Amino acid sequence: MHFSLIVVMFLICMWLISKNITPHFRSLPALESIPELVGRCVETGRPLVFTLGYGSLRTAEAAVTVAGLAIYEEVLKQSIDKGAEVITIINSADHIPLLRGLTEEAYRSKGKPEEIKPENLIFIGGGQYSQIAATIGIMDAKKAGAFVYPGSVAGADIPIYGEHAGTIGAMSLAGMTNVAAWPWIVSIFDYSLLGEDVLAAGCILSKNPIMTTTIWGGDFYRYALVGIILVGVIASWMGINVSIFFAS
Amino acid sequence: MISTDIAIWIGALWVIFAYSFIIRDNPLFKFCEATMIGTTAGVFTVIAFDNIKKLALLPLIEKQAYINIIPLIIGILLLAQVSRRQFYLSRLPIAIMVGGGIGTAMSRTITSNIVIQLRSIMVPLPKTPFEILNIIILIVGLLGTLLIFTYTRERKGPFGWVTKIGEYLMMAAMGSTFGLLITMRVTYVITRLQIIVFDLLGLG
Amino acid sequence: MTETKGMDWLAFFRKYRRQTTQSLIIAIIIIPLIRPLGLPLPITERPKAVYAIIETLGPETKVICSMNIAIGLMGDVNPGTIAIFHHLFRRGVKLYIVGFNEDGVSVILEPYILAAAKPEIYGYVYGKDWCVLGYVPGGTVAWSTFAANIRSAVQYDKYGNYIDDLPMMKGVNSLNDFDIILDCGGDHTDIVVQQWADPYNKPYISSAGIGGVTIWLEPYFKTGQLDGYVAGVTQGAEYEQLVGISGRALSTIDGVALSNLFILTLVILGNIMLFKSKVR
Amino acid sequence: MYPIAIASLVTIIFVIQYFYPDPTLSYMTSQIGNWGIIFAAYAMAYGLVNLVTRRAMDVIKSRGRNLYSLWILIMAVVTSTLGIFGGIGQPQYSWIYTFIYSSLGATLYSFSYLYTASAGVRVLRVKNLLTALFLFGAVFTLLGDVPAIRSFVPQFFDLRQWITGELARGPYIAFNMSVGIGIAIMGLRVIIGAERRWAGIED
Repeated sequence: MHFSLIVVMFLICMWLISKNITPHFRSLPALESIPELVGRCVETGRPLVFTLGYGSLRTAEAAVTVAGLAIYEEVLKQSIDKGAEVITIINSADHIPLLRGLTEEAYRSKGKPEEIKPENLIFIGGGQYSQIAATIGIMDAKKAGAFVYPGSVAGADIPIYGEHAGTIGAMSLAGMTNVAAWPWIVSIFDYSLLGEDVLAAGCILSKNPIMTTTIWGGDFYRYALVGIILVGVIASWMGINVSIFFAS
Repeated sequence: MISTDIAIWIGALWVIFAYSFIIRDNPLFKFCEATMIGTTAGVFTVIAFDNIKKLALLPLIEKQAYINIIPLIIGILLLAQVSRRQFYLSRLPIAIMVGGGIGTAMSRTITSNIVIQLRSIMVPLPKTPFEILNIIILIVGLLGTLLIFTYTRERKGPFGWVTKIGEYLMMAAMGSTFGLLITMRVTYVITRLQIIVFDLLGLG
Repeated sequence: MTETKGMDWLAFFRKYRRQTTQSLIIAIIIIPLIRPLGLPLPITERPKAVYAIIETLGPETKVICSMNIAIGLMGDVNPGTIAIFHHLFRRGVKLYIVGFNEDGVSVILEPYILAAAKPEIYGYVYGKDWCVLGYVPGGTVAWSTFAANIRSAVQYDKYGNYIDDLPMMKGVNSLNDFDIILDCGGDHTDIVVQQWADPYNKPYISSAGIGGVTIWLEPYFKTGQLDGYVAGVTQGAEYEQLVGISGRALSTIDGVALSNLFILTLVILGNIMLFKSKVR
Repeated sequence: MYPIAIASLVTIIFVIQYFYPDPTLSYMTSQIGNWGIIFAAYAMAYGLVNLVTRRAMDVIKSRGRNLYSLWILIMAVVTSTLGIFGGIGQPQYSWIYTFIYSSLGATLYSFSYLYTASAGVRVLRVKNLLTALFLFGAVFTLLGDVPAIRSFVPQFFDLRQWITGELARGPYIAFNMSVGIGIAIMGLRVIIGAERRWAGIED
């Protein structure tokens, strides 16, 4: 039963990919705010601080970390174009090769490999305690103009970053899949990407038709779920036992 | 009675040093920051060495588990990041980690995030009007919020109305979590201040 | 004159909002620590349920306690846990403590829990009436291994004694040999239910943080898979009252109450000012 | 291209093992899980070297005046040396772990409340209907959690229970489902090899 849910999703996506139609996306304010964030940094001459959090790639946090890379790439490319400085706080040792690879690739593709500053990729040891100390410390010392944090978080420390960015006048953007962090990023951060938003961001930014179509597949899947919910709820209200379909 | 226990003094000093950041950034907080970064790097490295020892080296030596040679060798490729030309080699261990991480996330998510949630709402119609109202609020909130995350459709017409209701209920739900967590987190600060008031100064 | 002075204060607060709020909060929390206010505290249903369950236990009962408190949650979970320990020691039960996270047994248990609820005071002897089986690494798998065969997961206790040398371990081989499960920490109720409580059909009580109520505790309590819980420092203080000890929770909840009221006051003032400026 | 194929293969193994447990597959997944821990350990070793060299360069460049970098360097080297050569039970290492790492960590963690409080004052304002509802949820939960108020007006506690237990339930189930869909689709993208940024390949 559970596995068939994945297979159905796979088939929907494959069918849509074979149709070769590029879907139209509604606007996501947080993604459209990236030029504003970068522009603000350029205007004020302050750096943009970026972090992916402390989710290790070998755990389930890999999903949001991989998704955060798309936002990193976008932020970095726009910053290179407009001339803003990006300071990247790395807080899990396995992010080092990913972020370094992407940074070098981005500078090279923009034809400015000489502008790479290795000292702007700061490794701070790992774990949430050092992330708290180092992030607010670096934001304060470098007078950050914007703070971007798509990645994993335990949930308790997220208000610190948003509120600190707010008090030093930096604009902030966060994207998390951890449901416990959502109330904070919705209220405290200037722009937020909730759960599926951050996972889909990479596809919306991408020009690859396969990537964009998978998001379309996800929407079809969502409509199917809405159907299942309506039918299942009404059936169980009428006294039919539908829970056997959802046994674990 | 002021305590003479050095452990309590250290705990209290950390509180004073770190909380000085409330007024402004200063060398005392910078000291905390540097201590934390350095110690964390040390602690995580020690845990890493312990993991290699327990998972790979000890079984290899004691139980002749020769398969453990493979990860020990592939892992060395991660050190290829030092060189720009051999950088691509470090992608192999990363690929295995990403595959494992995404595979774990993907397989569990169907059961825990979708099927169990579906099961929890398929209940018989309750008896009292208040409970019926509650379950209607539940279904409306669920469908409205679920449809907010649709990407390929503009929020217009009846669809827009449903997502609008979902958005309102979503904000109320998040507000309640906000309030709940404010209450919970005050205890973090209270326990820290108890170190100074109770343990160090012996008041209260 | 007073009018302009008032405006100055407002401007100061706007400019240094973070600094003033945070300093005032700390001041407000310290006052009840030094001088407890003794605000009234009605006892709610959930702690009463746990109290009733522990009241039925006797000297022959074997309690398996999984100690998984995270360092960040100490303030919230510890008071309730300490009160429950007092109650367990008072009933004279046999207590087996084991940990499945890195900090629970190694960092928190002795300096914080057992220093406040001392087993010796109740005449407990280590190895005969209580023991610490130490930290079992390995996540979910460790829970099921431990439940199926304790000796395959643990050979030595926390202090390096061979567990077969402990008199109380005689005849204790799997989770079937215990009478009740107590979980301290409470952010993995699903694992305890799936690996311990349901398969071995044992009563299960929990001491947890308040953040877990909506996600981890209440759903399982409603289905009866969790028999009772004490969540957060407020319910911890209620439990202290039930047991009749004066721990730290009572002075803590005064701080919770005052700081909540302070934030509410600021929120109301902020909204009034916003409304006024809109009207103008 | 090879990292993408490998990641896809590993993902497929994990998914199939989860739904159709089989001794061979479960042996493979448990081995790969262990490998991940070992790789992460290697990455951490590289991270320590990276941190130490970067900080040492800072110290040398500033001719010893960058005391913060020097202190990070000392703490990192001392902690890791004690722990690696003495083991996790080494007395000085466990002293550092308990009285520096845990104690300072818990203190820094408590900043979360201080910032929550000052942020609450800023964000709990009625600007439109959405923020009004947010404020409604937050204020009544806060009120219900003050025991003194609860003993005078028990209805506040009932209202808090209703908001957190009933009103918030629907949206939270939807949040979980939506994250579930997002992660499953992300997994599909890794399986079909469309998600390539982590491998440094542009699309």
